[in-house]
Order: sequence, then C-alpha cells, then structure tokens
Amino acid sequence: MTSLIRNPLTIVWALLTTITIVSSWIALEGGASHQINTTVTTAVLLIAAVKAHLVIRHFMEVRHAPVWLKATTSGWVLVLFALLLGLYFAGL
Amino acid sequence: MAEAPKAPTASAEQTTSRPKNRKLDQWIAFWTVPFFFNLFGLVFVPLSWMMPPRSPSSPTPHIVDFMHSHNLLIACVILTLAYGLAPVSNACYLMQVKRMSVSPAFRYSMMIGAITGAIVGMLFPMFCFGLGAFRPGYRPSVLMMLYDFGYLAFIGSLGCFCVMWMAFGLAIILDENKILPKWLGYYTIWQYVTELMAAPVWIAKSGPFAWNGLMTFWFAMTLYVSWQFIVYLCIYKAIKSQPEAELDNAPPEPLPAALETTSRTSA
Amino acid sequence: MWFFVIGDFLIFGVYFVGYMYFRGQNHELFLSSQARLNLDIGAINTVVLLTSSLFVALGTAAARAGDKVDALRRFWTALAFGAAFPLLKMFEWIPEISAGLTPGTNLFFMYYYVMTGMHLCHVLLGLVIMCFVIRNLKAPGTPKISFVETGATYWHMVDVLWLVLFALLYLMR
Amino acid sequence: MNTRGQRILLWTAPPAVALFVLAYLVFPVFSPPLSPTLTPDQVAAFFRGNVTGILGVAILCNLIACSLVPLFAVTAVQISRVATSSTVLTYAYVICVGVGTTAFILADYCWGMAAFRPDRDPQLISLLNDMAWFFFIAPVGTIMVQNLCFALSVYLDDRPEPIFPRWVAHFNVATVGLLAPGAFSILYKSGPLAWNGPLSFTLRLATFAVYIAVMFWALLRAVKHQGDDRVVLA
Repeated sequence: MTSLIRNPLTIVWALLTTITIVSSWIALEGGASHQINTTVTTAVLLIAAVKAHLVIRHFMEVRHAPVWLKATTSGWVLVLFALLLGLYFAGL
Repeated sequence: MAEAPKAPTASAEQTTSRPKNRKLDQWIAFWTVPFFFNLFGLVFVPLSWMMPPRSPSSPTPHIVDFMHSHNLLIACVILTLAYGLAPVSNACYLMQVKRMSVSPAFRYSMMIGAITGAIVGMLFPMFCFGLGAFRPGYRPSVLMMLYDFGYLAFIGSLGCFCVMWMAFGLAIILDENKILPKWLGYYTIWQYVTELMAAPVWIAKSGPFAWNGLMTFWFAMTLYVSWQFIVYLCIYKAIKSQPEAELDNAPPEPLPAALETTSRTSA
Repeated sequence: MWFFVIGDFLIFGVYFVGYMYFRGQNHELFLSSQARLNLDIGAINTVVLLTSSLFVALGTAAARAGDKVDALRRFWTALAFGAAFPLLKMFEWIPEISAGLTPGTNLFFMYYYVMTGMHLCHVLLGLVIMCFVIRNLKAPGTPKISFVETGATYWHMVDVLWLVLFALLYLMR
Repeated sequence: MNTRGQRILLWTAPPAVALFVLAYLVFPVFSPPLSPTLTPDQVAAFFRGNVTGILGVAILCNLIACSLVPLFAVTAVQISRVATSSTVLTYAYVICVGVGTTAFILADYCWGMAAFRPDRDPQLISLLNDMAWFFFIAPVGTIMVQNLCFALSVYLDDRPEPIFPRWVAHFNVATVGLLAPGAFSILYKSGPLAWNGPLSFTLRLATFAVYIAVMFWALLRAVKHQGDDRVVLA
C-alpha cells in the first residue's frame, strides 16, 4: 500500500486533485457575482492547462514518448490555451 | 491475403501487360465517383446557391424569392438524372469492405445505410426545393415549410450516414487484410462523430449551431470534404493494388488460391 | 491510437475555440447562464475522472510489470469511478432540463449540451473499451499489453478533454 | 446449386405485374393523367370526387409496392454470376433498387395522404399531389444507373456462352435513353415533357412495362441455363 502512495502517479494525482479544488474555490470566491473577472479566468485557464499537461505527460506517458509526440501534445496545449486566452481578452 | 502463394503475384505481373483490363468494372464504377461529386458540387453551389445553406431565420420574402428561383428546378432535374450515381460510389466502398477480413454484416449495414441515406438526404430535400419553384402559387407558409424540410432533411439526416460510416470505420479498424490504412478508420470515426454534431440544427435557428452555422455546417463540411477526398484516394490505391489472383474473374491457373480467398472474405 | 487521440484533440480544440469566440460576443449571456450550472457536480466529476485515470495508469503499470491480479483490481476500480461519471451527469442534466434549460435556451446551453454530450459519448465508449481491457487481462496467458496501453491512452484523453471543458463551462468568468 | 428458389422468386413477378396493371387501369388520377396546370382548388375538387378510387389504389399499391423486388434480386444474383472482377455492380444495383422502390412508395403515400382527408386545405392537397407526381415520374436516376450496371456486366461477360444475350444489354441501354425524359417533367407544366405528356408519362410507363417483360424472359432463360454454376455471394 505504501508503494501505491509513494508512487509518482499517485503524487501527480494528488496534485491534480488539489489544483482542481483550488480552481473551483477560485471560481466560487472570486466569481461568485458572475461578472467578468479576468483574474479568475486567467487563473482557472492556466490551471486547466497545467492539469492537461500533467495528465498527458504522466498518465498518458508522453514523458517517455518520441519527440514528435511530445512536441505535438505540448504544442496542442500551448496553442489551444494561447488561443483561448487571446480570444477571451480580445472579446472583452 | 498474406498466405496467397507467390506464384499468382508473379503471373499478375505478366497479365497486367496484356491488353485486357480485368478490373474494368471496378474502374468504371470508380471513375463515376469524381464525376458525380463534381456535378453535385456544381449543382449545389454555383447553379442553385442551395449551398452554402441560407439562414434558417431569413425573412419570409427572401425565402419565398429563393424558393421561386428557376435554377432550383434545373438543379432538381440534373440531380434526378444523376443521383443514381451515389449508389455506385457507395458500391465502390462496399467492394473494398468485402475484401476485408470482417463479417459481411458490415457491408450489409453500409448498404442499408446507403439506401436510406440516399432517400432522406438527397431525393427528398431535392424535391422539397423543386416543389416550391414548380408551382409559384403556394402560400409563403407552405414555401417556408418546404424550405425548412429541405434543409433539415439534407443537413439533419444523421442516423443513416452514421451507421454507414460507423460500419465503414469499424471494418477498416478490425480488418486484418490491410485493405485500407488503419488511420483512415479513425479518420472515418471523427468524420461521423462531427456529423452527429449536426443534431442541434433541429433546435437552433441562428448562430453557430444553426443549419448554416460555423460548427454544424462549415466545420463538419470541411472535415467531410477532406475525408471524402482522402477516402477516394485510398480506394483508388486499394483497387490498384488488388492482386489479380484475388479477382472474381482471376485467370484459371491460380484458381485454388482465388477460391480460397473468396470463401474467406465472404465468410 | 495516437492518430485518433490527436485528431480528437484537434476537433475538440475547434469546439473550444469556437466557444470562446462566441462567448466574446456576448459575455453577459454566457455569465448569467453559467450561474445556473451545478458547479459542485462538475467539480466532483472532475475528481472522479482524475481518480479513474489514476487507477488506469496504475493498472497499466501493474499489467506491464506482469502483475495481473493487481492490474485487474485497479482496472475494476477505474471502471467503477468511470461509470460514476455518466450517473452524476444524469443527476446534473435532469434537474436542468426539467428547469427548462435545454439546448434551445440559448447559445451557452447549446454549447454546454453539445460539448458535454459529445464528451459523454467518449466516456461511454471509454467504458466499453475498459471492459474489453479487463477481459483481455482476465484471459489466460499473457495479456496484450499494447491493447491495455491503447485503452489507457484513450481514457486519459477523455480525462484531458474534461479538464478543459470544466474550466471553460463551469469556472471561467 | 439448385436454382429452384430463383425460379420461384421469378414467377412471383407475373402476378405482381398483373396487380400493377390493375392498379394503373383503375387509378382515377391516371385516366387521363391529372394535368400539372390544374389549380389547387381544382386538384382538391378532383380528390374530393374520387376518394374511393384513389384510396383503393393507394392501399393496393402500398401492399404491392415492393413486389417487383424479387425480380430485381434475381437480376442482382445473375449480375454476380457474370465473371467481372468484383461484385461492385451488384452492390450498385441493389442500392439503386432500394432507393427507386422507396421513391415509388413515397409517391403512393402522398396520393393516399391527399385522399385520406380530402377536405384539407386545397394548397396542401395540391402540394401532396405535386409531390406524388414528382416521386412517381421524376426519379429516373436510379433505374437508369441500375440498367447501366446490368448492361455493363453483360458487356464485360467474356465467357464463350454469355449468361445473357448481348441484345439484352443493348436493350437496357436503350431503356436508359427512353426513361431519361421523365426527369424533365419537373421543368414543364405542359407539352410532351410535362408529367402527363407523352414523353414523361406514356413513354416512361410503356418502356418500363416492356423492360419488365424482357427482363423476365431473359432471367428465366439465364436461370434455366445456370445449372450447377455457383454464384459468388455478394
């Protein structure tokens, strides 16, 4: 059992769960009034990007994958979130 | 096809130099496909301007004007003459699925999907547009109904094509004879999943999910057209690379091998 | 499978970007509609999927190490968590639909139902794949590790897509 | 392989044809064919005056709509027998038959629907009637392709004793030309190409009748000579 807890995958999972709760809390506290809030949006989108990256790297084992796959997946996360944030600020 | 003895391939090399083209039926069927799709595109876009679709929320006089345009009738005539070629293009896909190691159930599902799809996705909407132009005396409310019926049947006909492309994609993925590349199977699956996404056209009257919307029409259409093009190229390669010994009219020498493969592919 | 995963990432990417673009045109509508979503179930579902993903990853590692018993136990756990997702989704959707919030309500809800619905289809397919992975592990002899890995990759992809959806639909302001 | 099944299916065609002829002769819409120039009110009045006849034939045709399918199915089997490289022509043929038959059923539905409640808004009666004629006369595309597929398979048959005589193929190609004018009935409301005109109506139906008769004879002959010849299954 201890091996399960010390397993790097479990640590990644703990991190993911924690930041999920943090991002929900940010939305609840900072966005309770349901007004435009750039801080909240930037924070939750960045957290989502980090989470996506963590899952891809560790759970999907892209860490050990060939370079092209690393590049494609990271590129997807980067381009997607850059576009999302860019569009968000452009639409304000 | 892996176990097919080497001898037939050698004799296939010889037979290709002979003037007789054994795959003539397949080639004729195959070359009707680009003809049909080009005609289809020409009729829908520059002739009748049915596509890109008009807005579901355009004002009534616009719809009435559009439904009265004479070009819709001409489009209708061309399509009624040519729509029989759609089955031929589907038959080309079916032929390749038949060569795969999968159960005939796949090609039968595709066949039934093709039959239902041709009716609801082509013949019916076509006549809806044709009827309005045929008799200009109809009330605007009737014309509006035909307009909605035409576009919704054309863009919102999901189930028949979905089952067809699902069977096609699955057959490619499960196939062990390597008739079509595996990635084409996955591509087919995205294609039909995005086609499923057209479901909101039945709800939205404007915006990205209406029948002329960014998501339901343009995105799905981009994927579909590129997919169609690639499938088409893959089918071309598949027909081309089919060994002569595997043909139903294979020369008599390697007959045992041919029989064996036929019985296996249609098991 | 990676070909499929990347393609799916791209297709969903188009949907995400489209959502953001149309959101930019009408912030108020999206914000006020967002207020009517159930953030609690959304957050619980995120954790459920993450946990399920963890067990899939652990199960894959066990299968690779040749530990079939452990692998099976972990995949069963992952399946249980995964199966909770559609159930929770129903608890989220049914009150919303009975409150009159349907895809026809407005553009936000159209996006909401289309994207979560499309994602739900992926989840259901993932559950089917997971059942096949379990069957593969249960079969006598050495399991096909490549199939286990393929199934796992698919499931993690479903997880990644949900993480983005969660941020876009529930959290951002 | 025994050809008894094929022969049984083939012999279902003559009674089916007899029923179709009966339906044709007693269908009020056809004697003479309704003119496309009638106004909605005239059409509605016509339907109100002929409810029994139209409904009777609509029901009959609803029952027998698919009764020629066995004939086409046997044709598909015989196409498969011709040694072309694949069954692509059989597939195209079968799909065409499915589509074409459905078009006929839709036409029948529209007429039946118009007669079911003849006091409906005349505009709607007229719409249903127009649609029925469209579905009945215009969709010649599938039967054209169907006959071309058949003809192609006969032309490609290079065995010393072909399954079908060559002239059957020539005949099928000719029917394609004779059926084609039907599609233009969408464009005209009067003249030979209108849906009640000699080219769209009389020629099309006559061609179809002769076509069925010729195909019946040719198929009987082909099945008789099939003997133990095996068919590659589609």
